[in-house]
Amino acid sequence: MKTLLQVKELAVSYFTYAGEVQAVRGVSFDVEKNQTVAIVGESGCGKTVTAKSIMGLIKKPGIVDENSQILFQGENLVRYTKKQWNNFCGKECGMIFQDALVSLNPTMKVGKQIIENLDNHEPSLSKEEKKARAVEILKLAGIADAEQCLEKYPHELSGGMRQRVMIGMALVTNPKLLIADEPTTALDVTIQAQIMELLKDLQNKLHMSIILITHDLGVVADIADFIVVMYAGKIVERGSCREIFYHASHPYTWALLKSVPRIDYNGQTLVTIEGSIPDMTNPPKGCAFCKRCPYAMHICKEHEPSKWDLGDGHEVSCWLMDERADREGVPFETGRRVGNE
Amino acid sequence: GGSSDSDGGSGGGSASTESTEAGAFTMAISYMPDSLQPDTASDDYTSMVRPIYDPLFLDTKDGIVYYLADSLEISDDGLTYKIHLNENANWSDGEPVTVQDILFSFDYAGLSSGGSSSYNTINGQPVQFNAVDDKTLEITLPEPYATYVTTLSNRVLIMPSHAFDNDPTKVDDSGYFNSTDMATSGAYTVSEINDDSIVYKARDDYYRGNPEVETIVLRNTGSGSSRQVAFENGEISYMRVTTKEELDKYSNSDEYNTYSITESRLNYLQVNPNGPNKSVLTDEGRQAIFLALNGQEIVDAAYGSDELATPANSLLTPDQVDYNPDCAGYTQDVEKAKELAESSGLSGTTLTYIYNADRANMEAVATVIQQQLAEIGVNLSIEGLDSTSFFQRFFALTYGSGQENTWDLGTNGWDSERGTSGGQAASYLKNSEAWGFSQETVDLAIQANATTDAEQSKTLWYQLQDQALGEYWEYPLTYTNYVMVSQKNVTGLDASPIVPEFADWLSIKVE
Amino acid sequence: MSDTIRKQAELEVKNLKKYYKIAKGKSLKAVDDVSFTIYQGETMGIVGESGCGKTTCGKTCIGILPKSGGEVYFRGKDVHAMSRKEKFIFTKDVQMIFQDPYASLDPHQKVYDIIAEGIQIHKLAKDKNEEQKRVFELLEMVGLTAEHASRNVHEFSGGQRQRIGIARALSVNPKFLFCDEPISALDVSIQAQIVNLLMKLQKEQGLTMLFIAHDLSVVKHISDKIGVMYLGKMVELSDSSQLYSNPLHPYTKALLTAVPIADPDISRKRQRIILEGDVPSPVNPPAGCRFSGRCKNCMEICKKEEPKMREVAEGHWTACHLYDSKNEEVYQHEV
Amino acid sequence: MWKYCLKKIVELAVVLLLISFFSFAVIYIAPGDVSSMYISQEMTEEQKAAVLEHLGMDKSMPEQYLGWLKQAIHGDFGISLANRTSVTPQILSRLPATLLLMGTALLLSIVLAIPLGLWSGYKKNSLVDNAISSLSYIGMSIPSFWLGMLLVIVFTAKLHLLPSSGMNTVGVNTPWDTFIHMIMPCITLSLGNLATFIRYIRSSTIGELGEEYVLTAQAKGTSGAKILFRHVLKNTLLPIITLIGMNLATLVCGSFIIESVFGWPGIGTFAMEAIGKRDYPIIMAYVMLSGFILVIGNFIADMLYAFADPRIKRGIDSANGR
Amino acid sequence: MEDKKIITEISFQRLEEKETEQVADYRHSIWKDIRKEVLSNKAALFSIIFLTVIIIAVLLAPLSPYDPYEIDISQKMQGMSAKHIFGTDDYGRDYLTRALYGGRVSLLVGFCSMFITVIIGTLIGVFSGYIGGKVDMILMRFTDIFLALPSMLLMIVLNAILQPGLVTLIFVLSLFSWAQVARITRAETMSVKERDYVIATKNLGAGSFRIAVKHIIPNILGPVVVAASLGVANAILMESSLSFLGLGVQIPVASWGSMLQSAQTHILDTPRLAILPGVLIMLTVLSFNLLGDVLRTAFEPKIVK
Ligand SMILES: Nc1ncnc2c1ncn2[C@@H]1O[C@H](COP(=O)(O)OP(=O)(O)OP(=O)(O)O)[C@@H](O)[C@H]1O
Ligand SMILES: Nc1ncnc2c1ncn2[C@@H]1O[C@H](COP(=O)(O)OP(=O)(O)OP(=O)(O)O)[C@@H](O)[C@H]1O
Ligand SMILES: [Mg+2]
Ligand SMILES: [Mg+2]
Repeated sequence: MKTLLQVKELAVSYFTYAGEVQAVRGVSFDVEKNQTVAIVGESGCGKTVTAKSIMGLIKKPGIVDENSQILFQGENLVRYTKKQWNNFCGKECGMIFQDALVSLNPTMKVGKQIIENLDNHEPSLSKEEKKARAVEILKLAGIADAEQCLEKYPHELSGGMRQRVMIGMALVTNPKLLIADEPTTALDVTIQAQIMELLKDLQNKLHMSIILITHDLGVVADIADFIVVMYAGKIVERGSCREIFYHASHPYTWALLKSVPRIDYNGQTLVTIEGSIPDMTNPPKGCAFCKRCPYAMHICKEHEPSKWDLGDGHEVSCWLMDERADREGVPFETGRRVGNE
Repeated sequence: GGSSDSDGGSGGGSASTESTEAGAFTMAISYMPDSLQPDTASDDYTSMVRPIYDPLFLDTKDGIVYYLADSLEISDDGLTYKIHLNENANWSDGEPVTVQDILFSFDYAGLSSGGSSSYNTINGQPVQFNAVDDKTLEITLPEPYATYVTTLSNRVLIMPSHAFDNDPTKVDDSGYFNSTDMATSGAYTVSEINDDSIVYKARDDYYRGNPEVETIVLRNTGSGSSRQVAFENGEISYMRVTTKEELDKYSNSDEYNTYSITESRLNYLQVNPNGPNKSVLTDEGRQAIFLALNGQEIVDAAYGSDELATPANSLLTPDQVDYNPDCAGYTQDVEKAKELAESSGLSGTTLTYIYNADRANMEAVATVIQQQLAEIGVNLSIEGLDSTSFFQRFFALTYGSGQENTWDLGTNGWDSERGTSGGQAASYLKNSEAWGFSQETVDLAIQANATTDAEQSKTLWYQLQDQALGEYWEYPLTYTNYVMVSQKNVTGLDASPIVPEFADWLSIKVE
Repeated sequence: MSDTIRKQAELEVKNLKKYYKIAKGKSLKAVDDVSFTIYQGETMGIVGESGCGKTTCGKTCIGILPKSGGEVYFRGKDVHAMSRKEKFIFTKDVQMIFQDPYASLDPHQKVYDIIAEGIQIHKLAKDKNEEQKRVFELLEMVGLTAEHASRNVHEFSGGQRQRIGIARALSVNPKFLFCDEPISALDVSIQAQIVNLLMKLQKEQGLTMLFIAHDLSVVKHISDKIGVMYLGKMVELSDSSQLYSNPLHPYTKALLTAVPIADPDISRKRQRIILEGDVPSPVNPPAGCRFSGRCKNCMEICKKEEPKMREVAEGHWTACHLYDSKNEEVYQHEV
Repeated sequence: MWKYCLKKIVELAVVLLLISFFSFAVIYIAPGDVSSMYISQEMTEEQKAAVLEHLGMDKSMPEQYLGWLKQAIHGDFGISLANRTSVTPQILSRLPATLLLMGTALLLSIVLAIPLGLWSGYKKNSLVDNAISSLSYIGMSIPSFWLGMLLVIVFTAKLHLLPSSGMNTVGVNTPWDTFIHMIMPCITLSLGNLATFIRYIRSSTIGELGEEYVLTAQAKGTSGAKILFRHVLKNTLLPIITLIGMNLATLVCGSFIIESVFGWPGIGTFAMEAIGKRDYPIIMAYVMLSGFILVIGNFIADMLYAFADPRIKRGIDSANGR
Repeated sequence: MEDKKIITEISFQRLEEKETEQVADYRHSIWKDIRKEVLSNKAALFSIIFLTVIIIAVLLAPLSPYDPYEIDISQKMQGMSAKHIFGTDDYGRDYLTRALYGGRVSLLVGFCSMFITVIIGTLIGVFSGYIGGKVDMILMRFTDIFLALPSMLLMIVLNAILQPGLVTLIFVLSLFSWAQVARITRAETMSVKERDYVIATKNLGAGSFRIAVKHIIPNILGPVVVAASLGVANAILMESSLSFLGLGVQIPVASWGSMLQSAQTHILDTPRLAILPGVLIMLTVLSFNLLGDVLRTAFEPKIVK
């Protein structure tokens, strides 16, 4: 079986006193072995919640819908007990977070925090073996003086180092899947480049799958195999890396691609997306992007678009795919795929 | 001992709540004394050191009771006092009690009050001492002074001079009176000084006989209601009762014995001649105040029972030989009081009233007086003060504290000192500056106090009692009783003529 | 250079230094010897990694922070030696837009009060009516409506808040605008709105701008001229097209290749220079060239001597020993 | 680190100095003084002056203060005016009882507060949490002397379970006996602190549980209990050290009232009497002692905290250039 | 498909105009937010109701048919009855009436000393924090000393030394509590004055006064309100302690604390006398504490996205 993880119709809601926040509304995607899947979308669209669901980290008042399925090597994680989760997290799947400083326990030495992962999952190892493993993984993560690093506290490390420690900590048990939630957002471009290189490198060496979460399409351009674009708790488009970058078919993806100035192009005016994301306590009836979409049609307001499969796993949810749609001025990259249904 | 409740339920707990060893007499004290030096400060303190230090003699209404001294002879002119000490009187370390000890104690008193004490000075003139022999002392006064008997009796407690090589300057800071080694002259010796208790043990070489009670425990019981709780819990042998509710409760119960002993104490209301409102506290003004008061009501409201206190009719107490039981006192006349208040300009003013909050029932008295004066349009701003601040204000002139103009009315009490002399009353009536009495009254008081003839003394004092009241400076409020309740197994508490000192420790028994 | 002579210098920064005292006898050299000139109507961008001193530099330039050395002239007047009155007028001419739209608006004020504050302080309106008119005008100018004026700031999203911040800055008709990473706290989809708005306003109002960002693509998009800072030093200064087409300093080169490009083909093919290690602490900067520790072309001299800023090509300045030979005269003179 | 220590010690000395000056000033200004205990109406002016001179009260306030200070530095707080013996030994002899009570109360409140606070925070908004929180709120709001009164009524007067007051039954000098006597004062004294600590630990636990590093630990498969004890506990409890230092004040002041309610033979009751008697040397000594306990408590807490929390320790070291 | 049918009926025309509504359609101020939060909290609701009731009751105390001071020996120590709901005290005065009058004193002391404390503390805190530098250092050392003083003890000493009474009580209580408030407000001021919006205002040419009044004070109001609420609680507790030691208001006026003191003598026979004022103190203090805590959470900065 090549597929490592299948997320099917994942729905997560937070029940706050302001009402039910439907953070994730039916998200489905697959992660193959050794593959890097990027989840892209702007703040609040449900990326982190999706990732947390896979790790069983959704806490009250959040509730994962019972009908959701998260199949890891065929096993449905949604039904897991606490104990099963504890065995799964760290062992099968590691996770790193955006801000490494707050994600590390400030009063515990880095080494102890790394070794804790081994304590949890490989208790049979001796102390020395565990330490050796920690040193080994830190070296792999690009920390030269790994031994000394083990004895340090998080605040004694620089931002890049911390993120390397986080990566080492997640990978020390050789998990099959690594979830990286915006691992470089807090870092500078040069450090970001280092970390992304490192992830690529480690993937080659350790043969794991990666789910990479980011809001910047540029970051994933050279690492992702497959890209999932989320908007307001839903997937609006997904497809292989090339498909998304070169044959994007959803107005939101276009905007994402065009709204950031590119260093290699000159003088284009930026495409803007007016407005802001909808209130998730009361998601719109039709397409969630409708209000901000320059090509919105009446139908978009009323009905959720269904999925159009454009082949090779490229799927789009947009009424523009319908052949009846008013496509005047729509900048499709290739007409071929439109209305392929 | 112990409470009559038996609570076998919880082993450890009940054991500790029981009173101490059987046969022990436990007294509650409200603070731990700094030392057991027989230097007197307060009534509480006096009762604490009483078991271990005997006075020379006590002056009571029924005559003189001898302790360390076995005779006192006063010459007819009232100038020469001859004291003879008991041949057997001895210290607990075996040394005899001698005249040297008396002189030493007087010297120390003089030293600590900056030279002149009431022992060695009378009206500014020195007193002569002459040690006739080891056991006989002759004292020569510069002028006749009846109160000197009292001075020598109740409150002078003799210290062992031999412990200080006869040098009174060594007493302070010697720590002698904080140790169990101190020599005592009373029926007991000090056996333990603990953090919150002191234990006395009976002497077997006491010159007056052997006490029944082997052990006396002084136990600090804290403030407020805790003494009552401790008593009911059987932790202490007796306690004073100050409210009618308590009195009723205990006298109706057959688990306790109650005793009522006259305290020979006068509680009175004083008008301050130097107060901030002295301009309206004219003869008429003071009269208005005194006529507005109702002594019986004060007793009823503040004490609730005649057993605790009775209205006073004179500035002397029934325990004093020269007390006039028929003295008229004051009678309430609200109408007249109102008129006088109006005419004197008193009505509508606010007077500052102070009382000693450390004394039982005084707050209640203040509350009632406040009410009664409100009737004639006089407001009282009442301040309850702790003893020290109270005395600094009330006796501002004596203390030189400069606070004489901080109060208008005040209630205080004095121990009349019983017996033959005018006692405290005399010293008040003699002081016109502090207490307002006229010169005639002052002269009369000096005259009365100098008289050694019983008949003449009575006449003068009867006259003085009426005359003083007629000047409207001091309102005699109450004669209080010291009401005690003890555990059932304790007897003999009332055998002592003076409270709360239990003068005769030999008569107390604990079964 | 006849072009630059005709242009009027709006802001002249000469050897600006700003040290923070962090402990007794210790200082953090946040900005060390930085010089540049911004001409009227021009936008200058400053890029650099976090903590390299961009904000400090900008704030010192507009007098919000006191300087530690050097000079800053705004229209010929020394910014740090103004009288109270001059300073007051200066605050009308020079305004700032902040990085964090959440922290830069007083949560207890209504939008109206925030925007009207500058007008009130500088008495730019004759009466309430005029003030109101002006506030509404400003709101419209930044893409909000008059109806928003009565609302509280916490009802607005980040992008809208940033617009309010811009309106506040514009309320006093400034001539110079210092934008401190005005978009880095915003969502990708919103950033473009703000960038477009700023560019539009600059054109309409003839503003001079100092624009700070750590995102090179944005800076390139918006600026005429770019300075690259590293650890408190300006390492390269040039107009933007030249900087991107022909970066000189090794750091600039690395920085440019590190910028992600949203195009897998280009991104995967291009040669990236991945820098080793992290930015050293500005408290104990390395001796010599501050970049020496991470530089692939590091030479002996780099560790000993601090390179001086020199003009390598016309209008293209850099501080790097690699280019010493091309400018032998200067180099020899210095040694 | 040592530099930091030293700096703190200097600060501490300054604070103590100022406390002493302040209290001296208050007492100096206060109406009514001790001389009245020594001066009587019968004395001549010279005698009065001699007494004043003997007491050192003829000098100006700064002179008196300096004199006092010089002695105080040598541990000599003068002579009690009431009983004319040295103040220092008197205070010292009562100190153990107070320290025993305060120490036990502090210990009791810490020992109880930690598990209760953690539990309550961990089970946020559950029944247990609500119960513990309500109790701690009541504990904070109840006047301690009143609680003491109620306890005495119930446990001594009605149930006859515990002794009403004092520290020992006379003649019984067993630890058990002292323990029995300590129960009520201890409960009363510790309740306020207990409540404060519980509430603090609770909210701190909730806060820490919401921290991202907890999520990281969970992502490593660490179980709930392990997270609580390995990660959260230390971070929650570190600030408690400072809190304890700060709350010493409550203890010192609380012991003052509680000691007199329960007749505990400590310095509280002693000082209370001294206040009644206007025995200023004792009051001064007590103020200084309390101030000293407070300041030292805070100092120790600061130090412990700085040593225990790696973040602060490093911050201090780097500020000192190490 | 059923889906298709509906679709065909609906126009695929572009939407002509976009709704410009960009702002969430709820309008509220922070204060309203806080009100909502406070009112939605059961504990806070209880506190507010209790405090309202007690304050109204205390204000309406003169409506009681009984005189709180009039002694009537015949009515001494009456038990609870319809006539005297909480019975009478040892002078025959209606106890409930006295408790209400006592509440006036306790609350007055609580509120007054809180006001003084908060005003002095805030002024010093804001001044010190805003000016900074040497002034700050000196003021804060001064504050530190007040914090390090054994305050309860000095309160007792001072109260005993000064003429006891309402004014003294308020003065003494305020004297030893302002430092706490000053500390809090200083810290808040320090943080607020470094915030971007203050820098922005400064950069608009605003003077210190304007900044302090328009920006700093409104923004530190939250902690100040919290401190005020806890301050009242603390003052009432302190007052009761001092009154219990006999250092409070003077007779015939009573506060809850001094009522407790008087009740002490009768505690074994008539515990009722000690229960009522004790419970009143406890509930009032509890309410202020609860309110303070709820306000604290309500004022906590919320992430608004
Ligand atoms: N604990 C929570 N309680 C209530 N709502 C929550 C909670 N966590 C997340 N949400 C809501 O769920 C939605 C999705 O949040 P999520 O954190 O997944 O966004 P994201 O895509 O990761 O955004 P970002 O880029 O800011 O990290 C948001 O609307 C958020 O408000
Ligand atoms: N008030 C201050 N006191 C001490 N050091 C400071 C202060 N402000 C900034 N610094 C330090 O000065 C250096 C430069 O800071 P600055 O904020 O100017 O950097 P920046 O380039 O704007 O970074 P960023 O991109 O993170 O905003 C940093 O090392 C920072 O830690
Ligand atoms: Mg996220
Ligand atoms: Mg910055």
